[in-house]
Amino acid sequence: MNPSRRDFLKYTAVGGTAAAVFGFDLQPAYAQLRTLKIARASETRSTCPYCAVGCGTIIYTIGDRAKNVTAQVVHVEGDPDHPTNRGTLCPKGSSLQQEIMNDRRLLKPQVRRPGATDWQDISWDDALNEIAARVKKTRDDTFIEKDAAGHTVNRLESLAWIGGCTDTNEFNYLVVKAMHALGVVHLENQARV
Amino acid sequence: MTNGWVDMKNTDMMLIMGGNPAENHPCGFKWPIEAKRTRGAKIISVDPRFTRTSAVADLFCQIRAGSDIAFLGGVIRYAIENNRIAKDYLVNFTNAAFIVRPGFQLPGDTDGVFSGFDAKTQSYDRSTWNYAGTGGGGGDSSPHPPGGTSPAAPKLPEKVEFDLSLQNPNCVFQLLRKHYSRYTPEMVERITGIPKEQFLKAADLYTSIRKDGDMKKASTIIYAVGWTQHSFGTQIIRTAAILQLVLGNVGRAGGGVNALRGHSNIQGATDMAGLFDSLPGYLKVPTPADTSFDAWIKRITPTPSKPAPWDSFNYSSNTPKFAVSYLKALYGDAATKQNGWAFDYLPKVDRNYSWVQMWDDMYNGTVKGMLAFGMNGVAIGPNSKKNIDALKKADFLVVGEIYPDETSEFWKSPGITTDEMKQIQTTVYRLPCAGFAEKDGSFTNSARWLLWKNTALPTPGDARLDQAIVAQIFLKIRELYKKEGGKFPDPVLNLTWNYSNPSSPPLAEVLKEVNGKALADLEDPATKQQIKAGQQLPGFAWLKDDGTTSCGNWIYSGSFTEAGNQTARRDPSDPSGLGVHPGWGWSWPANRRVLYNRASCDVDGKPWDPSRKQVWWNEGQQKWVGNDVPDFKVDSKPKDHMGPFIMNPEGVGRIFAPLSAFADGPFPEHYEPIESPIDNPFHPQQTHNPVVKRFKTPDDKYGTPKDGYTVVCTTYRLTELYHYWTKNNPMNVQLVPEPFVEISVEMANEMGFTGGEKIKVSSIRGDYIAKAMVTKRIKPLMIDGKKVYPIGLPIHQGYRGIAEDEGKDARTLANLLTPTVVDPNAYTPEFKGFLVKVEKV
Amino acid sequence: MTVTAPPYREHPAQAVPPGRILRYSFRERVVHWLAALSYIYCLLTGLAFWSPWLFWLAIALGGGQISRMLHPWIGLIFIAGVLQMYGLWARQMGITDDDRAWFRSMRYYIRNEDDKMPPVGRYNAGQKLLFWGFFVCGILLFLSGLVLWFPEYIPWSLRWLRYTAILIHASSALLTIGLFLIHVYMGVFAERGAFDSVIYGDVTEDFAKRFHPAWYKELFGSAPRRK
Amino acid sequence: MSQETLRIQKISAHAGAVPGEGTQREFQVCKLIDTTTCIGCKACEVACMEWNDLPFGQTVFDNTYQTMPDTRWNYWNLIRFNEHETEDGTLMWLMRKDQCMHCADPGCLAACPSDGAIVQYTNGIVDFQQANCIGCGYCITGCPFNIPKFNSETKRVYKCTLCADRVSEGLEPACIKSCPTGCLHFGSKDDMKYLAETRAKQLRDHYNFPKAGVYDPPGVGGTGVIYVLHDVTEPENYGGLPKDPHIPLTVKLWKGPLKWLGNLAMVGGLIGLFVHYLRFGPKSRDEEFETKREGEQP
Repeated sequence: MNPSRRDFLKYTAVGGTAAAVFGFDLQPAYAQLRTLKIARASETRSTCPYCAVGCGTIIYTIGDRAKNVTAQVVHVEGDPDHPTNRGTLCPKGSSLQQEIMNDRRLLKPQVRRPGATDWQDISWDDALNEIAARVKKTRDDTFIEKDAAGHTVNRLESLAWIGGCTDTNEFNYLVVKAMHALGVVHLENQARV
Repeated sequence: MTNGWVDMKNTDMMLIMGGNPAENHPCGFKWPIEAKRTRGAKIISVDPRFTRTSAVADLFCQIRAGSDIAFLGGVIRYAIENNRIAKDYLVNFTNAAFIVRPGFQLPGDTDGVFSGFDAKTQSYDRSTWNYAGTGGGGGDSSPHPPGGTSPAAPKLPEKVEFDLSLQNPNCVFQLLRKHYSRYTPEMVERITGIPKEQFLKAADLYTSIRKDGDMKKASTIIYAVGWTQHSFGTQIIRTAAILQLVLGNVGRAGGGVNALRGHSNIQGATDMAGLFDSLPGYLKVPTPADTSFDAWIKRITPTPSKPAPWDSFNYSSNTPKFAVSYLKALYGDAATKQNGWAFDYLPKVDRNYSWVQMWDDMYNGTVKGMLAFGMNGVAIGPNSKKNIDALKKADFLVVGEIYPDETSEFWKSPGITTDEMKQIQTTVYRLPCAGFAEKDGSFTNSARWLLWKNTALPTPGDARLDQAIVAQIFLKIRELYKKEGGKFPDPVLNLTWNYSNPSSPPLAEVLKEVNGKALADLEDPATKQQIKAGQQLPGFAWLKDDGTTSCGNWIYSGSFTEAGNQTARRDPSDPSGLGVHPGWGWSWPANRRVLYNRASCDVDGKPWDPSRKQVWWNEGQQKWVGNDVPDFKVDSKPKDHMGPFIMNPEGVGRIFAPLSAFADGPFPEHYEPIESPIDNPFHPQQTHNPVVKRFKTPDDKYGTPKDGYTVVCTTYRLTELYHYWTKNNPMNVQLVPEPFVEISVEMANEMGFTGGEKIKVSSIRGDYIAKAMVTKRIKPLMIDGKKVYPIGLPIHQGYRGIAEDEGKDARTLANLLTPTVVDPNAYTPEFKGFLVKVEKV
Repeated sequence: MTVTAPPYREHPAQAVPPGRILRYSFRERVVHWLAALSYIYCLLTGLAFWSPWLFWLAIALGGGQISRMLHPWIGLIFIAGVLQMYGLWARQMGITDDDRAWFRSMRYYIRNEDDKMPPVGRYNAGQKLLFWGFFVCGILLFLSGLVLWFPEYIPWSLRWLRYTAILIHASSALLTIGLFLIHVYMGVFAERGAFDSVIYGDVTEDFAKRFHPAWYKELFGSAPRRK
Repeated sequence: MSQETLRIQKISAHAGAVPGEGTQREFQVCKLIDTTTCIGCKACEVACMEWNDLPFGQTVFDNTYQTMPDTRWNYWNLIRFNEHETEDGTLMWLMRKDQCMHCADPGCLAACPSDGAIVQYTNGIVDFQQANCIGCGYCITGCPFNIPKFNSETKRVYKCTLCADRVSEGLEPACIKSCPTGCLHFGSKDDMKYLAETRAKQLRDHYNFPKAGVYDPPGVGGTGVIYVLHDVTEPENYGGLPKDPHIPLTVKLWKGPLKWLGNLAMVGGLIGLFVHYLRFGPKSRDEEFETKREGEQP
């Protein structure tokens, strides 16, 4: 078929109309489309683990705490009721979600054996048994009952505990309790430095 | 902090020095800003560089790191010379009127040391550092006994001589004036590098709140580790305390001396005695010379020492109750009156086991094993190389962490070859722990508020709760001792561990134990209130020294009562409007929010400023009442003249710190940092703190200007990053992608480099490579006639982190540079103000 | 009417039906339609971006995003066409004295009184104006279009480039629209045979004689006889 | 018609009336940024990234505390740091939170050719609706503050939404909530203006900043983000805050006179040609010039 001028114009017009009628929505949405991502998340009140202002935080996690949900954090925000921070957070506190949900987190016990050039995995039981045995051996080998002057000292100088900045009061108490029972005197904490 | 975060909104004037709260405590810094906005308060920022705090300050002085005592001493001098002192406060609430023994000498009178110095042992015989007076009971006022103070050490007199006119040349006030009369503006300029006019502006502005002695206004001093991390750090804080006592600011809303602690719970760790030199609640550790429980108690329980007509509460006289209750909490039925409450179970301490010493002991082979939980000892330093070398010599290291860190990977730190790695015989266990959101428990913030947090989600992967790991290790050890026996198993076997889930103790149960409970039925004879055996105690007033109470930490008694967990309270109301918030969490001691608040009133018990009423004497009720819990004996009539500083045997604030309170002097004196560009202008023959000792391993080196180390370097944090932790957080790494060194434009021009170029900063101990940030915010200083370049570097990078693992970082630790030298009182390392040189890479 | 096919000089390879003259070679026609179709696409999408009242055009042509994505690419095709045309025709598009005379007597052309017009070669002055108009506007559209294509790469300090580009792009497009309308009107409606010539390539001898007498003379060596 | 539709008072490239215009009583919301109490802590930057779940990007140390030179499509909120020395040699470290200003008369919206891609809610928030965005980048040209940023993967433009999702639910924007010092404040435009003027007066009277003032540029009809500056006469010192921002003149010409002239010319041209055809007709009415092919009927 040889198209004539009229045909040419006809086809063009029909094609355009067809495109407009079929397959394309002519009407864009005019509405506020953004929705509140924490609208139904669970809220947990917590305290920021960084500096000693002790800002109150709200940790928003997915799910409504139903049994079949593994909570994961979707957002962290300041607690507006907290008298010190009144909802504010600093750039570290504001990024706490990344601290909680971080692909660099350690997920399994590891051990580096003497002379090894890399980590190897170890079960919790083995790790804890080995550590307990080492602590006991060290204590039995080096415990000092009396000093040169004959005074009772009952101390263990060969084991050190260094505690972190984010240890809770209760954890610190447990540690001090257990370490004092072992006689540990090299007992230090981030608080010193 | 004597006061609190919110309380800062009540201030009229702030001296922010040795701290950079805008950078490091932004959310607490809202309250200084609030004071500016609502009260027209002013901020004076004194810092080695123009910081984020300086950016909103009304006056900035660039000081040389480590010259803070000279500055503050100069301000004390200015206040005294210009009659900007709180005369009534000084006479009645401090020991200004106390007379000091005639044998006492100031460093100005000698060759730069106080009387009693023994150059051979580098220590003081502190017997002349005492009040004149008569009598003298037991009790040592020292907070830190590891010097091994013997029971025969000198005591404070029971009746102290005094002169309320403050004219006696040997009274504390006159000694203070004499001591600081040497701290002239010219001297301040020579030492600090702050031009005289600028210093006078600052001194005038700060003391302007006490113009002509008017007591209405209050000013606060805000500091952080910029003061503590010096070989004379405690004395800097002492100088600040003296200044605040002279100005009558302590105990008042908007006043005080406010330490901003840098971590979420190092206040709690200190309260809980996570440090070798105390027991929970700041009970003093027993020494070998304390041969029995009674001997220990006699030594650590002070008796009053005061002018005869005055009264002193001497609250520390209750020490026996706290000590017995603590031992009952630890050992339960195994602690009996007969065995001195199991006193033998406590390790006895007569030397320094503190942080830097510990690494030295490991380096020298004493320490064989280390448990590090959430503590990155290699990165934290000082002198990271020494810590790495020490770990190479250890038998084992157990690291509990949530991220791979420098300490657990010390054996593959940069510079160690595979062959060398194979030589390292240390076994390292790395245990995955829980993040903050996965644990409950309480933190104690810098304002002494205990705040409970809740568990939001489970631990990821195989990670376990920290308390479960420690409990499981301890129970396994106990099991081994039960089975096999061993050295002195008694404390291990008898330690109380009565938790509903022993292998993962619920932290609420632990807090209950810390709070304390009645072991027998108790009755208060005055009020007839009864507490049944097994019930939680309402507070430390109920503690007994007869074994009928147990309490894990007396200052936390009241935190978990029969009414429930007080640290979880969430009543945000603040009826007084002073930012007290008595119903939010719980504050030690006894839910008091401002310490020494009795000093907010004059001698008659009327508030200095009626618009900021904290506590006051209610004549009708015949007791102290107020918006805060009175930090005082509530029924002590003003006319009895009981001192407001109830924890001191004197009852008053110590301008002069007698006897063994401090190792290095009863008044603060300016000494140079251990690495200093100049000799001490006051006494060139005694440049450094005389009692500071150096370590002696091959890794312990100290640089001098003669060796080419002439640049004064200081380390600090950035607000974008948190210590060695957020380098694992992609958000924060985006904010500060690379390490940098802040350098003045003048220095960069002289050395010929521009911003963004890589440079090498070297101390005698190691090198640090980072990019230069050339800035106008640091300027060269004229120190004692010499041009000195200060530089500063943030500490946050290491060799494990997002940027580090991507190879975007030179992978050097800032603490490779820092020296192993500590403050002789608090044993805090001197991270600030050491010497380096700077080169192009 | 039958005309013997004259000797065909320029394009001996192309067969032309008897009585007809080859006006546009295959290459010329391809280039013309390349430019024309791409121009029409750009015109339609451009009009869509020009006025909210015509934004439906973009939607009809596959949506705003597609239109925005293709507009510059198709624009490149258009520009390629324009450059090709330049190569093909620029030498023939020189403005001569005849052209200037043509412009002066354009009113006769508008009134269809073509016999009062000066002799016209292969292209009349109007067509030359069209050519040069499209060429110049095409270059302007291309340059300003580049800026508009990647506004995110223009640094803030060179933002005047963006400010200028939007004005230039729109103005030159408007000019081409004027030219385009006249061209289409002339080619499709006013000058019967012209549209076919750019499809099939050939015109009748009469067409050549009537509208492009000088061209006819050039081809056949003598001026066409007036009818 | 949903309430959300009614909450829109301006729509980009929209033919005809806007359904929400003048139909709601909502007050205009406003951010107040007091640069004199900003410590440049970047909490707002992080809060923005976290709330909006924006992906992290690469940055490079550039001799400044400033996170990056400019905002990005995935970084809507940037503190600009400037070390500024006053005439008397006093060093000031100026920090300014830079983000969308939510102009009352938004240049981006004026320039946008895509129906519904940029809208202004009745509370004054200017929001990009990426579903309708065609990626032409005209908004980049229209904005006098250099705010909209193009994502070359998605071919869409992004910027601060003033947390429209939060604000529409009655919450404050994420950056406002996070700000530790309270240098950021949020409320009605009237209240924020009052607060800002009060603070500026305090700065002038009590803190020795005689030129302190409020930045609410009239050239763009006022903004939904206003600043308190130490020296309102020199906003350029705060990382290039324009002194008197306007929608670019050429954008105005293009969207104004040129549009009407062009439309007139096009419609006029069409009519003119049609009339010409009616009046004069084709140059030749017979079919002689038209091609007749074999098989076709003449």
